[in-house]
Amino acid sequence: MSYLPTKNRDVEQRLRDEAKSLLEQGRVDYVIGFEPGSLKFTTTPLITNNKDDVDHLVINPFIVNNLSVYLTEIKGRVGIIAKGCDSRSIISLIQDKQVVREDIVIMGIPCPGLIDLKKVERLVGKDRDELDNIIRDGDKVVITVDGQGKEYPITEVLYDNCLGCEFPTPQEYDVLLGEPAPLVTDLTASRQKIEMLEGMSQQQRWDFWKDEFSRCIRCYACRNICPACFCERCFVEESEPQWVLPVPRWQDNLIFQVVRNIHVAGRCTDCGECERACPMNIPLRSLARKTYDLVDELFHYKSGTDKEASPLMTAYEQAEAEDFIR
Amino acid sequence: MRQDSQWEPKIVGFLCRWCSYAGADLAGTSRKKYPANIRIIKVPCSGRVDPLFVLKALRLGFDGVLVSGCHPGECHYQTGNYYARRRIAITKKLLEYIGIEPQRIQASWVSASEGGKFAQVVTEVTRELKEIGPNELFADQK
Amino acid sequence: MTGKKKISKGNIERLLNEWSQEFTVFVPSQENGVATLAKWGGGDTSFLAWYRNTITPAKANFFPPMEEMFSFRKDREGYHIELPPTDERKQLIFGIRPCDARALAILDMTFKDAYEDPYYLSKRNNTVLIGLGCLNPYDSCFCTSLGISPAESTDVDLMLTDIGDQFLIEEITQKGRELIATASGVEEATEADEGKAKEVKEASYKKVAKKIETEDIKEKLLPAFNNQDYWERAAAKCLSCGICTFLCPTCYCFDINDEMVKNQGERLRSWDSCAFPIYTKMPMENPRVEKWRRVRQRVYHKYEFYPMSFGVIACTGCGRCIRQCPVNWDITQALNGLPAKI
Amino acid sequence: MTIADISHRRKFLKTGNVYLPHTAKIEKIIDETFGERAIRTFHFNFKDEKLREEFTFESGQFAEYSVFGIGEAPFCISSSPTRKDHLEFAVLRIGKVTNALHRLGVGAEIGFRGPYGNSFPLDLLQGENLVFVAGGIGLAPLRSLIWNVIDNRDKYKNVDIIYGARSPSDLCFKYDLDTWDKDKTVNMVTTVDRSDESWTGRVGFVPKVLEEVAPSANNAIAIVCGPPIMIRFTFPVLEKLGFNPEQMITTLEKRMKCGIGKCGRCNIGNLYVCRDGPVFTYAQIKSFISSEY
Repeated sequence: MSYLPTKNRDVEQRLRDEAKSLLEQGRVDYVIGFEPGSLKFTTTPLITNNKDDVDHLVINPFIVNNLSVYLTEIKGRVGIIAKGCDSRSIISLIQDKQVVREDIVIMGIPCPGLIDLKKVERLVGKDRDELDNIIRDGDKVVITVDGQGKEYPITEVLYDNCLGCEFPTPQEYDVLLGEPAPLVTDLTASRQKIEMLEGMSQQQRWDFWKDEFSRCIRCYACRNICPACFCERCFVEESEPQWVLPVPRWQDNLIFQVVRNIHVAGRCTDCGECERACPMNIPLRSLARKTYDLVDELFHYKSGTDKEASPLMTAYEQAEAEDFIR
Repeated sequence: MRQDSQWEPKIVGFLCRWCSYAGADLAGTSRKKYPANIRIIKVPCSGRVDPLFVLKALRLGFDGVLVSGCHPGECHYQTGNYYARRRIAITKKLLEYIGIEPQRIQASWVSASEGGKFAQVVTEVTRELKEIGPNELFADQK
Repeated sequence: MTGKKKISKGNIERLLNEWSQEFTVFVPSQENGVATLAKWGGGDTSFLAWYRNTITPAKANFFPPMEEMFSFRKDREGYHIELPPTDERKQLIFGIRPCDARALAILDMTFKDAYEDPYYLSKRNNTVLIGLGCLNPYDSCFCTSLGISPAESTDVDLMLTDIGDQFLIEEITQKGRELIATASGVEEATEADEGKAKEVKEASYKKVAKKIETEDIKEKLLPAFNNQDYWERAAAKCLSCGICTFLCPTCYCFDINDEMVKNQGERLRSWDSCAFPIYTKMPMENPRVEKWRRVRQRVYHKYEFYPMSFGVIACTGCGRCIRQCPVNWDITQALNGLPAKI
Repeated sequence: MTIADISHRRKFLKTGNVYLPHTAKIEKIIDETFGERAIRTFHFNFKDEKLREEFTFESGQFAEYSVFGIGEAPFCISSSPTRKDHLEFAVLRIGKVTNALHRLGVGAEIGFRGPYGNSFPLDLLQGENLVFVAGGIGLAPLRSLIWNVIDNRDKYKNVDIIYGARSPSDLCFKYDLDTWDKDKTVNMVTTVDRSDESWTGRVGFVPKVLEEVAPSANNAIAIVCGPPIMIRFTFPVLEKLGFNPEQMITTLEKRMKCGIGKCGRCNIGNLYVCRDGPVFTYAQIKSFISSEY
């Protein structure tokens, strides 16, 4: 099942050839990419050193994972497929000296934006496994249900972060697969939830986040899927002193999420994976994107755009945001 | 916001030992009058203050958190206060977005010679916290 | 007459209201965009249309993500321990699926083994389960491979099967029989109703597409235990988060933590996961620090160790771990892909 | 003489909330070793009189000790059931609960629930030669059995104790070592990995010293406890000396939490160390021990 019109199939083939040659020539020990998932409209990360596996590599509108999360874990040289936000996460890891640029071969993919299956389900009123097909073509998408195809504008089904994407073409790559795609964005739609929250009063916002975080079950999917969260032992796993109890109480959940977002400030590239991974449908991106915007607003710093720049929290300007200091 | 008159805000102050802590000392030795609401924790530098300290303090029921360090350029470790400035800026803005009253997180530059300024900062912070009432953010258990 | 009963979907609301006099009734709800079991507020029964299965399993009603074990207070004489007040009011869960109901039976084995777990069992003995057959299993469901039929269950008190605009009611336990005897809006079911129900059950059984061969897997598992290469490959993409274990209806691992402020404190039990590295961390070493050991543990505990201790596979094929996994790690692929016995 | 499978000797407590600790008072604290990872033995007794009389346990069993507000941790009961006046347990200061325990003084109150786990199979050890092999704080669980054996000395044949620690200052229960050394019926061998000027005794790792002492394997049972690294090297030595896996017993240290086979974290293969152990024969855990332990 390919979810792309025929003209994009050759990019997939180029990717497979590229990955195969990397492994055959021994330029990398592992290749990280996407292969078809075990469920409809899903892909799953493929991490392999076996050159025959590369034939499963795919590119389609469902390659959602930020694969750079594996870079801090895999030893040796790695060939990695990177979308726009993924490549910025790689740059951010390079800035943090977690990864050495020479050890990575980046196969960049200009990303036209990915399809959010939750939005498709809300739009069509059916669960994803009840749909026949979803095919994207430029700024339209055709969703087939019970044999009936219906066309929708793509902006109705793209992820919020894709709608607000500033760098769809990878910033850093060794090979670029396919030409930069026409960027379909809608910044207001992308920040719509955040603006709604900013419009609320202080007490309303607090009650909003209190309700959201009372659903959190502390599965840590948001932290473990985030490439910017690469600590050996997270502060919530500290027992001496025990800052935060590993118990899913809303107070501890809230402190965990807020401090995590401060820790990844200047590293988060708004790839939207934290919100997608959350099984309890907590709008984590409304927190992550807000932190991303704050960092941009306060320090004119866009995470993962300059390999040489020192990380946000280890640098300073002589005169910058201090209106709040007495 | 319930406000019985005798309620006094409890403030935790993270004071950098080189400047602000010395400033607080000076305020004491020069008999400067200032409210006794502040509990002082001496830190080696304002850059040592982790956002987790701020949230833990609010979680335990403090009404306000003050982080005070040396003026930019005077830091004993050259850059500690610059890092602190960035960290507190983001912490304060994000906590406002979450729904914590901005007055609960305060920051100030107080040098070792500014005993008066320290007294004035504590007075102002106490007054502001009195206006917005006690911290019941993390109150209910369920 | 067949001795079986039925009730029209229209009367379900009245039935639930009736039951709410005596029980705290839980029904599937889609509050905040997450399908969970929530208290029945007397509202609408629209869940009958969209409900397929909940994100958090029914286990959460008996073994919640967090619960207080006891509280303690310190004074001059020393510590005084107090159990939390138990909710005397009986619980009723309406719409539990056969896979989750079987999972509770599997959990019972551990929570009753050697020492009885008072927290789980007090809730379990205090709850009535009303099963609801699946018409529309997910593509990630594989309950039929574990000997479970999506539309039949013997682990509930009453079993409802959707036969168009009515539900056929099968009384499974005495508790169920008494419950339905006094319920209003219940009619006698006809031969045709029962035939229809049989058809529905067979149709939904066939709809479960995903399969695993448990017999074949049984032989391959032990020899593959030390096959580090296989498990490293299988575990490569896992993120060690807790979704698959927390949302699994047969996972029961928990952590115990204390908290004390001044001289008043409590001991809390909360969900824990073998996927987390610190789960087995000891001060000197951690036997499962490598990710592949942790992924292997989850598979072997369910398909090898639990059968060795209790004689039943600790998995009911509900498919949550496949549906909700952020990297689509599929336990059926790991099991079907086991190398043949060398 | 083989001990087929001693895990079926589960000890059950009467019903009631099995997680509720009894309160107990610390009566005496002995500093076994000092320094960063100090070891202390705590003598304690239940506050509730009736419980003090009724309480029974067997050598090898452990219990969960609570420092209220900090947490709970499992330690073996290191005193012998033959001595009823008080109970003892030894704690190495290494984590959150152990640090809290080390901060407690005499008279402080702790929580105690147990005894849990199976125990050393005394009935099967009778009439046998016993070889105790212990390392560091690993002597604590064996100590309960050693005193139990000495208090019923006639029921057992030879007793060899091979105990070692990293350095002379790391030796625990020195007062017991002296008593056992003077006891004619016990062959006490103490060794240290690294000697210092105050030490005149044997120097060498426990497995090596065991090989030198070379106790005979017929009609003998070896009881081993110590850090995992020592256990891993001791079993092969015992096998070389002719002990078969059924003749080797160990009490394992694994991350335990609930102590009653519910919380899931202390498994070795399908066995839960707290429910099916902590006392195992090497035969039981041999298949999983290499890859899992």
